[in-house]
Amino acid sequence: MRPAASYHPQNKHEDAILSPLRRITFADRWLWAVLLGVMGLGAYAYSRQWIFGLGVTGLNRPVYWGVYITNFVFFIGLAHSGTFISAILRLAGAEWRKPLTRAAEAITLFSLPFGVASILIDMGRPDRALNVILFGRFQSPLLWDFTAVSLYLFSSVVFFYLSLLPDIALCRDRLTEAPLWQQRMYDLFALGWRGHPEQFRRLERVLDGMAIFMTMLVVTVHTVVSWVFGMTIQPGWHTALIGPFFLLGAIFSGTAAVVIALAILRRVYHMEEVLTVNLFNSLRKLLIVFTLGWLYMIVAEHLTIFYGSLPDEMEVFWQKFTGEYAPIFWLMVLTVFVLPLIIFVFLGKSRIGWMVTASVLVNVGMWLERYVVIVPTETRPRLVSTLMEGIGNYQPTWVEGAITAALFAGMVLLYAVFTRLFPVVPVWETAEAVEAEVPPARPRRRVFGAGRPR
Amino acid sequence: MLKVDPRDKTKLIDPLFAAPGARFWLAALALSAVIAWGGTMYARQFIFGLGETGMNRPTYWGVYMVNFIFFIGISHAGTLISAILRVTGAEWRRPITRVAEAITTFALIVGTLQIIIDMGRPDRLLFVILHGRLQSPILWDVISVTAYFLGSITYLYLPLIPDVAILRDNAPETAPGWQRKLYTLLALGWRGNREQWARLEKAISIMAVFIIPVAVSVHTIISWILATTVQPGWHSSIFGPYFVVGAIFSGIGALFIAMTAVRKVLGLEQYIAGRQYRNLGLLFVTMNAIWAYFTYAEHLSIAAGQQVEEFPVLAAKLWGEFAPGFWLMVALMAAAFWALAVPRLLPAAAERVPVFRPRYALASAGAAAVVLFLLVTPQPTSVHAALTDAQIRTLGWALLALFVVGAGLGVSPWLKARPVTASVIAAVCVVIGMWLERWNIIVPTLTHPRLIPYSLYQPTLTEISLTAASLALFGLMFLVFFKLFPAVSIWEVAEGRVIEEAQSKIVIPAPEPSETRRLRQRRLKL
Amino acid sequence: MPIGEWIAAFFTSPGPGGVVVIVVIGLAAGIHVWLTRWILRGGEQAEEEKYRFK
Amino acid sequence: MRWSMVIDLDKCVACQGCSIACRFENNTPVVNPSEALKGRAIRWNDVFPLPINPTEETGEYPHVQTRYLTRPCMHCDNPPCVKVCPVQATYKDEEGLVRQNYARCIGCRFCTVACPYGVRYFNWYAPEWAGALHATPVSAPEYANPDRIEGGGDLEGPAVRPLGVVEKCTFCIHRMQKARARAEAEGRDFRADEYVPACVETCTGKARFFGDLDDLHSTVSMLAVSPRAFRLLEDVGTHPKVIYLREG
Repeated sequence: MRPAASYHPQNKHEDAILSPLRRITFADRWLWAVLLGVMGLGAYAYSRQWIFGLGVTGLNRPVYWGVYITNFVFFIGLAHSGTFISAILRLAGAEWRKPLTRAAEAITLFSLPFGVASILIDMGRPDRALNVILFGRFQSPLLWDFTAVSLYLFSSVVFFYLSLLPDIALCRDRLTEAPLWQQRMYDLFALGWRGHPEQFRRLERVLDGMAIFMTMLVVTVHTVVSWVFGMTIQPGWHTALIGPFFLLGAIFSGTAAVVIALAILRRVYHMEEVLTVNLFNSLRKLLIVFTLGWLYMIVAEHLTIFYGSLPDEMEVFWQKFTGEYAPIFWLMVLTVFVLPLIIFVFLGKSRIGWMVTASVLVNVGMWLERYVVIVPTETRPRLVSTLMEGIGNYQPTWVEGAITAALFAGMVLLYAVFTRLFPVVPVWETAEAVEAEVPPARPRRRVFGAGRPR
Repeated sequence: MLKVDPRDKTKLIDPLFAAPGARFWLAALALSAVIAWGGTMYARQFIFGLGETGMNRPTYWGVYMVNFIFFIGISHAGTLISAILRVTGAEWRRPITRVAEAITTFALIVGTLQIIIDMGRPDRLLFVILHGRLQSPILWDVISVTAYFLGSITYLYLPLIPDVAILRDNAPETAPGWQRKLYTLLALGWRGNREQWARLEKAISIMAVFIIPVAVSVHTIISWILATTVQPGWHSSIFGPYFVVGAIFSGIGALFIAMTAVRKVLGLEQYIAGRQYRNLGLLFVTMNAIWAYFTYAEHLSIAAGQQVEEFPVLAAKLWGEFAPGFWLMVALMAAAFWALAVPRLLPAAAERVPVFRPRYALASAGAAAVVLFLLVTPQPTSVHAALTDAQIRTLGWALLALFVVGAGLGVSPWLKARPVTASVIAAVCVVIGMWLERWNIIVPTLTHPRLIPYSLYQPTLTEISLTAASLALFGLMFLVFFKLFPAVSIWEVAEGRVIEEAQSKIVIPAPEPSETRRLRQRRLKL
Repeated sequence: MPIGEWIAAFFTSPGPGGVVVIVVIGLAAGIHVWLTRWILRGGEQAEEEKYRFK
Repeated sequence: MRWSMVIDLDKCVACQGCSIACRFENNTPVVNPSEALKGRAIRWNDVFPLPINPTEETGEYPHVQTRYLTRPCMHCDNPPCVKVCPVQATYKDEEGLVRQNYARCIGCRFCTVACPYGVRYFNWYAPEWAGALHATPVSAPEYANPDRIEGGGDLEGPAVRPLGVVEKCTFCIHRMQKARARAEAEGRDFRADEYVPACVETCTGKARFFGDLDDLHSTVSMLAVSPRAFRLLEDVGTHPKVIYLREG
């Protein structure tokens, strides 16, 4: 039998956090409808691809991988936002993370499925997807991907759910006016959570333990994703740096995505005093570091290639720097490094609008970066003649565009619906956060009797 | 007149003015002897040329280059510990910043020395300035190392100023005059009024932010000296971050050793306490993991590519003539990880399990040694015949691994009881391991060139004694420096005390029951 | 020790990777379920004590 | 046996006969011109000019110098495609042939991006035979090569490929199996010189040789040690079993 009263930590922002759950506005329904429409278009495009084959895409020989694989890498990268914010920062003991953990983890949760979907969409024979289980060769990096990503998806669901548990119980007890099915859902998912201090203690311990595990998973997952390229011997792909490089880019884009999501939530749900500007400033510091780190990585990568200047490598190198992909490449540099750095360092401080702008730029740029890593290598193969008109270049078709749009729409839709059903700021975690007394500004004046001139 | 906490005065200030004891002179003498011996060997090398060393064609770089990278790597301790921890505002850094910054400066001096030792014509050192080509990574290196050196000297000196002023003001009457003069000189007339404190703080924070990118650039560029060539095994884009991570890693190791030495010799147990070891140990384990990740990525990409020039280098490391060094490196790193990670995870009740007893550790260690001996040494024919069988050999290696793990488990509680010893063991393992890592990166590639017959490289007495002399010089600088200056930053520690007592007022309320209706009632209501 | 052949064999030999996948995921699932139940059991005895006499 | 092919570039006249013969032997689908312009044409046995992507000057008229290369699958000893296949749809058999199982391929196209020689082709649409050659998709025209290598859930060789799978040169493995069957029927051992792929059979300049590398007296073994012998992209560590003889 479940005990009578269930405990809930005191949180002065509780009503502000729960208010979005109490009503679903007209605008919401419109948003959902539009997103569903976009997804429908994508579904139509995919049905055509299923029937007629991958020929309906712009893919060709030798550019066998294009937008789909780019989406795959990008979504998986985006997914690292949540794990980074909540797991790695939890390990690092950064208290400021607490209000934004759930918003970040939700990004993880809702972008991972679309990363997996991108792979399925990219398959020429999706009907044979089961072969991976039946005849899987664990020597193939694709199998490493399969394992790591599915494990990651699974564990992040659990991680997310566990940290959500006390708040579901809160909803169960507070939202008495919610429709019946919703209350039933809360009651079901709360698993009879009573909020006993012992439960909280155990929850914290489990979350700490899982944080370590999730951190390892983040590293593994994105390294393995990058090794799909790194384990081949293709010029531009076969580089040992690709793992850390992808990893950094992933966390980078993920953190930027968190900034965007937070800003929107803050504006739409009026959570100004919950999601304070200081949060954005802390994220800003992180993002500055990531921007510099990204520059470091990309310089290390290309300087090594350029200085060694092996002919095969240089073909790809020049494709990026001066060739057909120069516009995308330099646009990428602009949107990932130059503009964000300027904005974050000089304009961004406690100005959310600027930070969101920069974050959008970063995410666009990171998508372009994946694209620029994947495609130019394929357009300059060692032994495929690219002399003939049209060979060795790649124009995505509307099908790829529509499917990509649908993926993003689906992610946004899930996110929007989630924010209306569950508190998007963890009530129980923020409840713990208590403003620390600011240490005296210049304590040493009290230590040494200073200031007395000789 | 700057006041100072009496605890600090007795522990930190008074020893500096006491006359150096016999131990000091003995150590100084021994170190100087080694240095003198190295000096003579270098004199020979200077006169007769680099032929004195074991370097040959195509092994044009040897121990000196390894030492260079190694010492520069060590030098990252100071920056990373004090600068990064300053920037992130980690309070526990305060007692060890001084030691860390000293390591940085001295390691940089010794490391730069290695380059000059390695030069065929050290007399033409200035040509680097006169005819320097900016296209050459060596020039980048010269620039960044110089910048780093100047930066770290400043960074060592700035926090030293208030301490020197404190020494100047608190010198006992018996203090020798030259020492007073020295402090008065170095204190630059520091009076410690608000404005000075504020400016010093600003200067230190600026230096901290400025020196981090320099430090990163230094080791990246050192790695690019190798990576910008097209030599198999060197031409890898991961080298930059890989070297930086390794540098920080070995830096923390060196810091462990140095701070423990200072702690033991000067008896600073209540300054450099368990907290420092615990947090630094966490940092250490993290770096260990990252280092392993990079190593794995580097070698896997070569193994998977299996390109005809690259693979022989990897083969030489994995099971060729460099295998002992390589696997020793791996073993040392694993041991370091074990020594710091496993005891933390060990529950207190573990001692009751017989496996976790030192004597089992000794037993299995002995067994492991025997198995290893059987596996690596030529055997009488009967055993040999058995060992030629691949299965038997594999079994042997499996047994070896088993015994090693057993030894590790057995020794864990012992380490758990002695965190400082465990840290030092791990640190020694890592410092040796990182030297070996640099060796494994530089030499195998050089001995497996594309178009020159594979060759061998044996360091000669000259190289070995010069390496020893470099280490001795490193130690001597420490000895002298910490005889003259406080090993713990007095004012920073004092400041830390105030901040801690200010922060100790934070309270976190436990969850309290909030008014909710009975859940069963709600069931009825629905 | 023929590590080289092992590497080559590893990268070119057939193998049922699906088994590994299923095992890994299954293991994770078990662990997670167990953890969740462990959390929820937290403080059960105390609760029982508290409500026995009510 | 280790099947191997030797191509003497001195004798090759770049007539592309090998390509045509291969196409008809293996029922390679024809793609319509617009698709071909996208680079989706399927030529198991490709003929293209060297250098692939001319970076240096190939000569002023009248001193233009053009070189051609014909390229079947290299059937590498260390095949990058086999390494990366997630489902063992492509594999190296005991005779060193890199084979492709259409029935299992999931169309992830990892092998196509991993192969440095570009010998692997993907069925972007269901194969069809355009114009006069037209037949209903997926079923071959009546005059198509009826040889099949099927059974055990495998689908190989000239069998008509389904939509969305990868295909490649097989050294006409179906011919080898027929030769084997014949030898078995006549109750004698199968000899390596009992079969050659279609491209070798048709080669105008008799520039192609086929045989067993294990047999030290076979033509390929002797040509393999010729001072003119070289292999494509030797430095990428794939160890091809197709050996070229340098011109001049």
